[in-house]
Amino acid sequence: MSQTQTHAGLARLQIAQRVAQDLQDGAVVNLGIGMPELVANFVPKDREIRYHSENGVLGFGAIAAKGEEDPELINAGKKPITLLPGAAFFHQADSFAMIRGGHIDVCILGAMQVAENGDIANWSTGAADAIPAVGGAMDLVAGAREIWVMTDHTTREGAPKLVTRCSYPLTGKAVVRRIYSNLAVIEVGDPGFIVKELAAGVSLERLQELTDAPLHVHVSEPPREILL
Amino acid sequence: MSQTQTHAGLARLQIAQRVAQDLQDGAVVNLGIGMPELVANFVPKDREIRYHSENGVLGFGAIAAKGEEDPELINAGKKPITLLPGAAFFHQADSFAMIRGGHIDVCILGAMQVAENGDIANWSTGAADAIPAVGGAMDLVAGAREIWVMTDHTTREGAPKLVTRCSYPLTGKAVVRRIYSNLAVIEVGDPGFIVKELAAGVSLERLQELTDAPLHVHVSEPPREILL
Amino acid sequence: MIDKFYSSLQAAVADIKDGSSILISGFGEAGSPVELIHALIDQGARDLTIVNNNAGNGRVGLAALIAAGRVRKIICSYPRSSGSTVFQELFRAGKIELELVPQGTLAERIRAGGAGIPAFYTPTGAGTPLAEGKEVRSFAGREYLLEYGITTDFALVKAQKADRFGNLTYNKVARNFGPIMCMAAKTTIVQVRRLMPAGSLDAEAVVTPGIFVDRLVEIPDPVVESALISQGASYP
Amino acid sequence: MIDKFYSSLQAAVADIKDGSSILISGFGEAGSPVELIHALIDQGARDLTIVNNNAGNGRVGLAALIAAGRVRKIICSYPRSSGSTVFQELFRAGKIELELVPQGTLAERIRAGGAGIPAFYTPTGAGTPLAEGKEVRSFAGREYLLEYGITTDFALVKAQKADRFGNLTYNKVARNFGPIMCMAAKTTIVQVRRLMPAGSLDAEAVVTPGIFVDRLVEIPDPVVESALISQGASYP
Repeated sequence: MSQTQTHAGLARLQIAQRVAQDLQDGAVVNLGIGMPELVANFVPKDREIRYHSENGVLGFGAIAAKGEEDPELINAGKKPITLLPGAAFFHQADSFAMIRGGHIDVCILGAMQVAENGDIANWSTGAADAIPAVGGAMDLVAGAREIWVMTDHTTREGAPKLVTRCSYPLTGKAVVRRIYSNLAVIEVGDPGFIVKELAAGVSLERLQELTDAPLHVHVSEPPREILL
Repeated sequence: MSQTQTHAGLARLQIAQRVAQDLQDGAVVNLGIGMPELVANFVPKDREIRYHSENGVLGFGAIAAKGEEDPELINAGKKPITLLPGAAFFHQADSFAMIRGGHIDVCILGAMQVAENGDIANWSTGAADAIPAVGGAMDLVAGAREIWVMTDHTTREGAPKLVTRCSYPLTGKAVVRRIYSNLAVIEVGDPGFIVKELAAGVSLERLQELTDAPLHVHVSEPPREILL
Repeated sequence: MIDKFYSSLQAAVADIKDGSSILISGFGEAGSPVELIHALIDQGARDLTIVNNNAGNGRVGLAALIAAGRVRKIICSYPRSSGSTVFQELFRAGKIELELVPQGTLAERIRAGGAGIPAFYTPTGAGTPLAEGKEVRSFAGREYLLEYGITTDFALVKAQKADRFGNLTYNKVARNFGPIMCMAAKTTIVQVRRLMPAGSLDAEAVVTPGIFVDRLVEIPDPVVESALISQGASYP
Repeated sequence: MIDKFYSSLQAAVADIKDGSSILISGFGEAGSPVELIHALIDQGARDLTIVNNNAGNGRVGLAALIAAGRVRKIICSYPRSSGSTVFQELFRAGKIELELVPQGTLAERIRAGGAGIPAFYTPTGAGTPLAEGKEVRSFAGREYLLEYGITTDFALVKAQKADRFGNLTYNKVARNFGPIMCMAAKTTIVQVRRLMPAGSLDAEAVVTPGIFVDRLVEIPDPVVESALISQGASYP
């Protein structure tokens, strides 16, 4: 746990809940490996979200309860899930036809780094002895209509993940539209990182200290506080 | 009906029966539009043949009886068919994946012309006012492991269909391995048309008169007579 | 709540504009969405580019759309039909454009379009007149043609059962182009025989997942095109 | 009579030679044909090229095959696993070759191989380090990479039900790479939970038609890989 998380900011489940609040009724949403998997636990009232997992299922629900796990019903992060009415299974070529063909409304990915121009790096540190592992991330950034990133604002060591320019090998160029971190909701656009919301107890100054690129605020629209 | 058919040679159903005799147990066989459709009515004793139709079915049986027709269960020639146990339906891209991907053992096609080098023309006369219609023929000649042609030996007007060189636009180059006509069974190889069998009452001389390319016979293996 | 069902054919096709490109399912009459096509005739859009395996039968369905002069161009594999001269007459009169595509190439181009693949290589047609003007490339000593993915503004498809999410099953060989056409259009409109309650379709047996479907209309007892034709029917 | 069932795992994998290329189904443990892989370990073939989404878990199944030193090269999208260091150690020691392929490109390359498509263009990976050495081409102003179809000598696949013709259904997301891998191998070997009488599988719900399947073995109660791993099991 990082220092920032223990002092202020959202827990992982709270970030997931906050992301889900922005999903529109009827949206088809792919959930990436890691923290994004938690989003499936939160569907806002009066809305239906169709969650897609690239390993071959559309229409799944929350993570399976203890004792209800089925090793042949898992998400992209290999966690056991549950099904909702109207679910469908399909093979990998069909699943990635959905992704590459532009049929996914929103994809929520974890990230190692996001740059202010929307570049994302989430598959390899590029270190000489790193085991690179890309999975479906490059297909998702190439094909989904919108890419949102869900991440801790900094690494476990406290280094910024939101940067001027990614130092790790890229997954995709200029693709990220929004970032949901434990500290803020940030839009990625012109001129870069635009702060929309701040978690309770987090100041803009503190956020800037933990971000390796200039933060912007529309004067007419100061950041709101995240209320869950 | 041509002169040759009324005098000697096989009727359409007899050609179909003769073709079926050469299909091996377990073979996957695509049946082209027209005369080849009839082959599905004949499965040799003690053998199972898996008939494939490119419009999306594997494992069909004979043409449907009068009164049993289903307009949503038809073959490539749009004739109503029946199903055998173990049949499966699939969409057009999967059906042609079977064809193009080399999964069909034998494809039996009709032809307008077949040349002694195995070229086949069966989709257009190339005439200025012709309505060209290719269907799946070019995919089949490109993808099936073996192409057999089933045809009347001559056109309705009595012109040869087995020729030195096709004058009509080609469907495929050097692809035909065997020809089953109303008059003979002919292998296409080196050095061209090799007569294997003659229909009862048809002489080699008469067959040569009706063929626009030299016929060959292996001296050690004179043509047999077709017995059904 | 997600509910892709429309109460009328008219509403489902209302926004098809002049000049639209439209995928229409069916192999001959099997899988042809005749009611949707007739609604399109009533709706009036012109100058259409149609992708179908064939070019219509008799004077109903697709043949009626062509006969009404609404189709500028047709992309198909087999425009001959024993029962129809509608396409032939317009084609010979130079009033309709034809792009003839081998059936497997047509299917693969539609799937590619739906799958985000802009182009692929195929052996089909190499060395034939249909290779004219196409890029040729050798792989492992064999010639292949470069073919492009097809995407369109709309798809009109016939299916068997659907739930409100747009999950579909088909009936026998009426499946043919339906699943891949659903993938390749900006807006996919499907007529189905039966609206099923959510959760009643087996997740293992759904053929087209709802992600590929935008609008549904229930037509419990669709016309049989061949029966109409043998009665000498024409539309409208 | 057609009957693709083999009486033993041993007989089904007997002719896999040293140097063979093998597609192995599964996404993690879901869909992994562990019994077939263990039979392959017993059989002894070496110098294999394996295509799988991952690189094995624990010290059973694919990880055990790798640990046994039988795999020269692996083509996969995600060789990291929380529970296994087998691949990592051999990779860092330079004893196994890795071709890292984005998951959707991997799936499409396998499907293309099975469908007779030698190569296609995809946007995935363009502008990234995984584009290195690949042909780049623009369509409508966007960059795409040329990717090649994959075909192999064998496929080892896990499915749910089969009839003697080789028609298959799958179980939930264990379907994953199974259907496309069945298409892309010269010889496809499938372990299934249940042998069904001919005619008992619904023709509308068959996922893999028998044309793509060569050999079947019935394994009514396959091991659960994650359970084996949590027991600390290794193979052999």
